[in-house]
Amino acid sequence: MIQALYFALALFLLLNLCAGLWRILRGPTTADRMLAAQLFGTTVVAMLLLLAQASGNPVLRDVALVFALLAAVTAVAFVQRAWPEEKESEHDLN
Amino acid sequence: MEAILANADWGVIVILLPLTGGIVCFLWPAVSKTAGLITVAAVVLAVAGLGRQIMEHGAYRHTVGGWGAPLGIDLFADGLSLFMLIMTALVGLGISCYAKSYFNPRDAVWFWPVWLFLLAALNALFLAADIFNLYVTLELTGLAAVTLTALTGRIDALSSAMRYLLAMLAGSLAYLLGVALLYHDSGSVDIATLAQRIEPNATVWAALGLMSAGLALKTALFPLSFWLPPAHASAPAPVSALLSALVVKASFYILLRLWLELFADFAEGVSTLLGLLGAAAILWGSLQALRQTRIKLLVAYSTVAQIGYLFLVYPLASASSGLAAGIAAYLAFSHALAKSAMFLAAGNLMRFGGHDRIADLDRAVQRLPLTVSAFALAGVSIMGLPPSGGFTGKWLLLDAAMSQGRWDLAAVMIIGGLLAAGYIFKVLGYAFMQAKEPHDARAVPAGMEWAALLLAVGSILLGLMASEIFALIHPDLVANAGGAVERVWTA
Amino acid sequence: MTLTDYATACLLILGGIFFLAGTVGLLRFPDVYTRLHALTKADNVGLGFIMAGLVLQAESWLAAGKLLLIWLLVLFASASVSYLIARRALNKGIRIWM
Amino acid sequence: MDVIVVLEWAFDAVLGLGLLWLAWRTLNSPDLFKAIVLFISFGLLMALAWVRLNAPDIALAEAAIGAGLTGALLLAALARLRTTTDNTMPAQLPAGSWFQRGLLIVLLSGSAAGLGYAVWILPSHTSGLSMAVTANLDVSGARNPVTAVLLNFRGYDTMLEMIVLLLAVLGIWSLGGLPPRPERPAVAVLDTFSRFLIPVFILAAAYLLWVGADAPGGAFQAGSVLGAAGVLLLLSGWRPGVRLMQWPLRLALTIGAITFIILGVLTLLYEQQLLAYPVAQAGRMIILLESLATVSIAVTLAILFLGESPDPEEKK
Repeated sequence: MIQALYFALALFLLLNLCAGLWRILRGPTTADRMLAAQLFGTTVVAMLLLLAQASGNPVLRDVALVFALLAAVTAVAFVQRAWPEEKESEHDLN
Repeated sequence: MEAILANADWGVIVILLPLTGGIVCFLWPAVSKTAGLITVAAVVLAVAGLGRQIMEHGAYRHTVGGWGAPLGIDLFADGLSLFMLIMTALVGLGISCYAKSYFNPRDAVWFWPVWLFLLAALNALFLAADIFNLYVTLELTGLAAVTLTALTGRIDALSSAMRYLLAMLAGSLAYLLGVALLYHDSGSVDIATLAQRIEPNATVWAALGLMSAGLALKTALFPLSFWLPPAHASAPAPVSALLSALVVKASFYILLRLWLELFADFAEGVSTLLGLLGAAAILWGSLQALRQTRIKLLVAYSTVAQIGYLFLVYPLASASSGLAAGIAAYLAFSHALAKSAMFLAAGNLMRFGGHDRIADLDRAVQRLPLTVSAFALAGVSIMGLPPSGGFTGKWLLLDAAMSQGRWDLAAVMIIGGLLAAGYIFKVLGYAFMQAKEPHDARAVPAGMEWAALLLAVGSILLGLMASEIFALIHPDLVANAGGAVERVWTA
Repeated sequence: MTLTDYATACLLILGGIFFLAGTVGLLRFPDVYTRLHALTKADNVGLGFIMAGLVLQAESWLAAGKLLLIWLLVLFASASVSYLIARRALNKGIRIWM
Repeated sequence: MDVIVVLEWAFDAVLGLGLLWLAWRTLNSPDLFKAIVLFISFGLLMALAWVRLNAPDIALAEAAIGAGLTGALLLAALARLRTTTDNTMPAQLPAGSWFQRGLLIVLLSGSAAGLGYAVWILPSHTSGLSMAVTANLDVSGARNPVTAVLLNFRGYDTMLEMIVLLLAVLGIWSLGGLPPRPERPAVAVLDTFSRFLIPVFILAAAYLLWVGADAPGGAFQAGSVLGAAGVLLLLSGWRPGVRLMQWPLRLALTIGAITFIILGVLTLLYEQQLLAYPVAQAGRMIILLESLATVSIAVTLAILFLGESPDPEEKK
């Protein structure tokens, strides 16, 4: 029974993630899109931990660990490099 | 000493030597020119050693890691692979001698390591007997070629290198998908094992289509040749020569190999298609070449046309597949020599006048006689006039076409030859004329002129050694090809 | 199902609810700062509950420790990154919703 | 039990459709930043897909490279594009005539259908070479079949792949690189963040390398985690000294390939076979190769992120 719960929750999180995609498409600022990607990272970590438990494959926890580490690097790269210091164009400032 | 030389594992050495040389050039940029030249010369010797072994003991096989196919990777060389290795080593040596004087120190630092890695990749490719290993070498070849194209860092070079990169990646990925399908279908990536297990079904057909399309894209078969002219025209002259002479031949070799070993028996329709595209390439490429006003673009479009000739062997292969492969390899070699000589000569003309506009060649024949001779001699082979390698190869092809009643293909070949004569005489004509506005000229190092001339002379000499070469490509073929070659000379 | 299983189920469902809240917040809140707030709820609390639920089922101390480590890493990273994003957004003059 | 089957099926269906949709939107987005974020999300879902396909090794690699480092690399590339070009977004691709579009659609859907059919009729279970791999695992020196294939059975391919990585660096350097961007000063939080995280990254890389001998992990995954540590260092404002950028850097970039070549020559001399490890030494040789390859991969990835030629005078 608890197995079914793992899968159900993983599916629920996946649907959550798909709903969050709307924010990436919509924006409006670059930061909003990046935030959505951050949320996806955490969601996938949670899904991997659930699947690790459900399938009894502890290796997936390593995958989750790597995700947790590298999501942070991507976010820092965004803030330090890809987000221009100057003011963004008008539609970004709503 | 003699025993050591006879027993040395030359096939592995041919791969490891340029790899080591490339890393040395990368670690010590100061010595890269010397180390590069020495490495290329050593590769020529190693290929000679491998050639001697193959002539004495037959095909070469090395089981990497001692596992043996299909679990491990085998290296394999027969006459065909050896012939491609010889082509790469000799043309590579000529181009290296040219590159020694061509590059300024800043570019030379990058040219030598990348060129040596390219050489290693090509050698590894011709020695591969495993479709996944072929993918790895193909990827390495493509990446090195793209890097060399972008070497000057100019905007046009960068944008054509980008287009080239995307075409290369698309080609490799299509090929890789084919490899995956074949592996899943037959459970092996070793060509010999696959040849025993392969049976025509939808999966194999899909793999055949993907691999052929990917390799045709990489070989720049019309109409997938859109990437070639800008890339070859904007690269530095020695690089254009390498790309046109060797890199496109690598993917062509894989296609030929796959056809010989795996697909020939059941893919006759595809053979016809490849032949049709080849014929279209001859006509379209030649016409485009005729329209160009710049030498390098003209030579690049001529490459598109000459690649077409290589693909004509597929529809003619069904009757005598071994012989057709020999003709294709022979044509590839003569094209490699002639086309590298042409690109190098074009590089000399550019160095000399600072431009490559055909109309402003301005009596180049008086001022750069060696270079113009090189261009003319190479042109003889491209047009297919006797006694050049181009003549023998195209004659054999024509012979095969007529004996099979393929008059259409024969007509295309003859028209292609006439068009080639047109664009080559166009260049030569302007080389004799005086331009309206004379401009100052810069000196061209003698080494660069001689390198171009030697390669061009090689393309003529190849025609005189046809029988020996056919004996090398496939010992069994001598009986077949011998008669044809003799007919060439009595005709 | 044992008592531990019930506890796990409760914790997991709680975690799922927080993830849902985070997503809804990300979609519905009006500006970067408020969305940041929603995001960290999913990161910290949502993953925290799911992690807690799974720790109860872990087969060894080592596995439990690894789960805890992953959660702490995400917690630390999301706190720092949120701070960096909010600070940069302020510097850029992105207005705060009132 | 049935509930689980249905749930798994639903999960896979959502995952597959999500992947297709993301791929399409990524290709189709005129806004490059949006495309990058979509690509990162694609990498996340792709890793999940590998998990579902029971390929944790690839999931691990996808997590490290596909979703993690590639995102950072693309963001850095975008930032450079912005400094060198004006800020306008690239125009839409030329649409082409209706006839061209129609032809393209017919051609693509035709090939897609053919390919789909070819995959459909594939035998669902072929053992491929896995039997042979399992049979020889004991003498390969590694207990994880993937590691055994990568470093022993097909170590020659891996040797060539190390050269591919090196060529990527050569390609970027040969262009002279772009002038370094004015770096933003690192804030205190970022400083603390990297100070704390970099040791964790190094530990994680060491763990992945060590676990690679008998479970998914190994040089590529460890190298990319270590490379990510380098990227983090670069992002917090650290720059390697000029001396370090000369031959020590070049040696670090090539050490993996050099080790392969030296081992290749030695095995050729003593075993008459390229990269044929003596059974007793195989384990040690694999560890050696993996550790040094990790160094090369990590340095390569960090250098790709830095994106500058080592010699500032060489700029064109």
